[in-house]
Amino acid sequence: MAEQKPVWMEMGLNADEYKKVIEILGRKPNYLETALFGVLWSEHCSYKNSRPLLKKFPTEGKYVLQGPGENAGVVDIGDGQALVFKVESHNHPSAIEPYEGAATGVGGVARDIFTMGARPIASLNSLRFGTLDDPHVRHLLSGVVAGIAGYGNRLGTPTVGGEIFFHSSYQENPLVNAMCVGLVDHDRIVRGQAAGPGNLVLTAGAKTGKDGIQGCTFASEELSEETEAPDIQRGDPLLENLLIEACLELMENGYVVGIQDMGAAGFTSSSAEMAGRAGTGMEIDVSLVPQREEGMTPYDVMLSESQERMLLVIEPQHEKTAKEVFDKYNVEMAVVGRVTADGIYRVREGEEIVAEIPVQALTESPVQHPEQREPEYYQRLRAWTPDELPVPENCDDILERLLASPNIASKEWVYNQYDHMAMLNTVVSPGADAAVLRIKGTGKGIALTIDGNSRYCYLDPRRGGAIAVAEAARNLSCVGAEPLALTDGLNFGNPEKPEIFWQFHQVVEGMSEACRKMEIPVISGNVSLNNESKGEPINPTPVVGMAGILPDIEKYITSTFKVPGDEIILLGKFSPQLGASEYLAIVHGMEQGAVPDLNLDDENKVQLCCRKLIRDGKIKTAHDCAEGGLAIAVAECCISGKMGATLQLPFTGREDTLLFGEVQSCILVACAPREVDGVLQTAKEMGVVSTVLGRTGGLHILIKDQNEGILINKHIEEMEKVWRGSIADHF
Amino acid sequence: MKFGVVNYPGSNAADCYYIFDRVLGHPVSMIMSEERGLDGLDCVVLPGGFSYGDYLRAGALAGIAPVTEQLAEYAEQGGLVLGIGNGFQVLLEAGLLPGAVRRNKNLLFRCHDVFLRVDNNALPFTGNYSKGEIISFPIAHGQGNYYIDEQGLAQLEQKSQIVFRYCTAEGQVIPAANPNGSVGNIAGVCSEQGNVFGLMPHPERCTEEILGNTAGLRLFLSILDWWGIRQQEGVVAHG
Amino acid sequence: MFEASIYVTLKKGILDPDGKAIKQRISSLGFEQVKEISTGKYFLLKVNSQDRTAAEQEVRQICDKILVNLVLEDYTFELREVER
Amino acid sequence: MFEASIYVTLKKGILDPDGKAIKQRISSLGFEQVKEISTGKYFLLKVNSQDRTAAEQEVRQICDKILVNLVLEDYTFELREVER
Ligand SMILES: Nc1ncnc2c1ncn2[C@@H]1O[C@H](COP(=O)(O)OP(=O)(O)O)[C@@H](O)[C@H]1O
Ligand SMILES: [Mg+2]
Repeated sequence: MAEQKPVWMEMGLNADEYKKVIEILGRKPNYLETALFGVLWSEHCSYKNSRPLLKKFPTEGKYVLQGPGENAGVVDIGDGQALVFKVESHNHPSAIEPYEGAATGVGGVARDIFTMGARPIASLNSLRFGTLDDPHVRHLLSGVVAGIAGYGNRLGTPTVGGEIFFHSSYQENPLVNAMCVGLVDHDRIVRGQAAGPGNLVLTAGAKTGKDGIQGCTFASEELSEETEAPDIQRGDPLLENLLIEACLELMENGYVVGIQDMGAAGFTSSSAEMAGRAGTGMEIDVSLVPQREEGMTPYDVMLSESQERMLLVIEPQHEKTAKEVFDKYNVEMAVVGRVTADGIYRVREGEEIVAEIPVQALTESPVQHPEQREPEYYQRLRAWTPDELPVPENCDDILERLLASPNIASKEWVYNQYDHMAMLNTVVSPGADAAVLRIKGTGKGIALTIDGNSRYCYLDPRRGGAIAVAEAARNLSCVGAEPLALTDGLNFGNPEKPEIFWQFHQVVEGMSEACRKMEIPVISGNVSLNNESKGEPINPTPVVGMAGILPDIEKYITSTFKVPGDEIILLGKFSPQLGASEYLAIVHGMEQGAVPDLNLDDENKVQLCCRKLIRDGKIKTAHDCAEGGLAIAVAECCISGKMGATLQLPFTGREDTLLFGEVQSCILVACAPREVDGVLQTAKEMGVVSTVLGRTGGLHILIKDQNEGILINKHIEEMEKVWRGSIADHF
Repeated sequence: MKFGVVNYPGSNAADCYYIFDRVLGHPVSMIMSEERGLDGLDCVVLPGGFSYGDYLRAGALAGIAPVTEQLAEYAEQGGLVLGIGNGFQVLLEAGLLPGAVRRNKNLLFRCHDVFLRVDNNALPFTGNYSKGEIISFPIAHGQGNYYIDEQGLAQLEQKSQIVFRYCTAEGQVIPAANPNGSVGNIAGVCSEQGNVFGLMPHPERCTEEILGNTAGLRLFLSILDWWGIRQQEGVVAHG
Repeated sequence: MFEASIYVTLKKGILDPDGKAIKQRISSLGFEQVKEISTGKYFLLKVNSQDRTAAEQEVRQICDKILVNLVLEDYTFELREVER
Repeated sequence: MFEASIYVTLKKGILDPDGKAIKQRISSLGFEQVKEISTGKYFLLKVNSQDRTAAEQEVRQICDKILVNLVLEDYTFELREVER
């Protein structure tokens, strides 16, 4: 029989940490205190492994009103308005119960937004699954999508964008990263601070149940056969709706000193973090907390992760008003404690003190510096060259196979389940490079996207991380928006493995470099580690959620070809390569080679140029070249516009490389013939290489090489059929 | 003309409110579901969304809210009632319109544009469309699969209570154009008197150029035009 | 105190999209012996009443008014006396 | 032929938002006597089998694999022999 583990180990502390706890307290912690340290010092709550890395991100900039450290970041969009946004992962819960796991992820990140005083106006999500031939993966996908829809649609917030990528490394470990964006006036921003000793601490929303106890310690552990499923939490979107209205009403009227949702580690983390930020102490009486079940211990109450609960700090004279507002929305509220001046986190059960710890000790966990090592595969895989690779006979077939790859195929089976129109702001719906929303009552708009290529990040984490930032920004530029700031979701395997921590470190370095060069600060984010099953890690998966501004909402464009006879021009230096491409993976079953080069100066220039052309009204279509290369980019413009195109590629090289090789910093645009000279001139002035490729028109996509040899000749309806059906046909 | 938009918990009432207030620039008030606040209104709109989370069944819990009980009297006296999406479901649950909805045939929530054929343009809500005209509105629902028994269907047809049907871009009413499995491709029905109208598609989501479609604006303009004509003719308003 | 178990089923002849999907899954997983499946709802309700007739009436009202959509659904229920 | 009545309920401690919302509305309608309400699912299944044990096993498998989400739900069932 296995030996009984000591309590502190059960609670996720290591021996050093436990020693530190005893040192801090000057005595041994009791059971509850051990648990509080355990959850707050878990990676999930404390970022003990990732904090030193996250410090590398640039977090300041001319638009930033609030960087990382609060419930969500805030960025200025002019007119005294600001956007609030953040990404949150719900990977582990979604692996166990896809519907509720994803649903509560959507609900959780929405709470992070409205706690800042902002009304949520858009949701996005980034999903990773294994391959669709596996029935379990299909079960996960349909459950996750239904959960996002089930909760998000009920919130009345449109889900306007997202991304999905399928890869075997996610077979048992899907990733569900949810992003929420809110709108707030500058003078209405509220923070998660328990300021003002003597102020009241209150809870509002759902009763506290026994669900999800210790979910965050769990989230910081690997999924293994033995992992015992914790009680999964269910969401109540109706209650969340009412909470949003009630809390916003209180905040708009200035009654809230500080507020935070009870996410991971519930009561414990929200209360300790709020006191930590304000430098105060806090006293809580668990017997005052409304409970869903009988016989709950202080431990249960403090660690429960029941959904739809908020912690608020208000001045004592506003208690009655708060009660009235919550009553009006039929939301339960209770005063459970007060802010103190002594810097102590004190938990009572009635008269009895059940835990007493200095706040700072709880919120400032010891940092860890895990070992890192370049993995063996890294040099080997990137040394690959396509010399031995046979050049394909029939590129039409390959185009079709790529269009049918779930990574490239239409995702409408997914996003048609999301209400993407609620609130009447959605100008560009899902399916485009970026979503565009108008801001009512102003002439401006915003663009939103979420992106990340984990194959690139596996093969070259540093460049992959930089590309994630560059691509997200490029997507915004393609609709005409200037990038403002980003939120990141960093998903990796077990950081105690030196190779994993190396990946993590490299990704952060790459992202940071791109952020600096592109002047796009990080204002919030989330880290999800230990995404492994049976010891196999996921591919390193940073995702970047980014918001941009369109000063004039009328001046947006999309990636569809609009009318026959438009000229098609490529902006950017065209140097495609087969390494790390979707083509190599799908057609040749190989994932290797060098990741496409990224020159951030060129990237900046191309994006600036594209935005200028859009602003000046010179181009009607813009689409970036991404997975699947130039041929897929053209095909996508054709299919979505139900319009053919004829192109001649004035380049030399292998046919498959020209058509399907992948490249950074290239944007395909289309304009009226009379604008061509102007477009080329502008590009030249801005230091951007540009190449005229052909014209829109007809019902075929026809691509020729420079000697008039036909590389691709395919009817757009045929392409549309495979492209639209690929994912839907699995269900 | 005074409009009221009913705000059940979980409804997207702000969207309909915005149409009257900002797009049409017309007086409108927000009516809370726990009150009986319909007095003095000329047209009541039940908006889309998820009233009471659509728990139990879509529209079921809203169907027994105090304001909905008053709505029955209001409709009885000839007041205009428009139910959009979830609002339609509420009208069905409250028995103000015949039939019921089930989950969509493919069990999925669906949000996209559809084509509709206007079968009845003689209502206060549809006067600006022509009969047989094909228009496009978006849908966004998981339970829009309209059901009515054969006898009920015959009666709907006979009394011209079917207002919109799902169709192809060319106007064919065929199963392929049916997004949810509704009997007879029915997208919207009205009461025998024609003063209560409910539909699954969302006219309020297509009233502005910037959002790409203005087909829905004409539905709201129809109501205003109908009212204007009635005023000219000196018909006494309800209330 | 009485406890009511309420069973709600679709009326005969009304297409049941959930049931159909479940039947398909059952067949595709090889359970050939399953001939029919219908889906419904199940509610458990506690009614504070001394008197069976009153409790029964209350349950029936609640079903008619809210729990059941009589256009689509039928219901039956059982009532048991229970300790609170 | 056997007929199974299957009752699926939420596990203890799992939130039942539907039950909660129904309860609130029922109370506000004046059904003060209703003290608790929980929601579940109900399935009727016909299994073509001569033998009760085999039928029982089949039903249990179908519940575990398809009808019931064992993370959130519990179930019980009753089996009756019926004419086809
Ligand atoms: N990868 C990251 N990049 C930037 N900021 C981050 C990152 N991960 C977390 N943060 C910031 O750290 C704070 C705590 O985040 P988190 O623990 O995810 O909040 P929650 O308690 O809502 O789960 C937030 O301000 C968040 O924006
Ligand atoms: Mg938070």
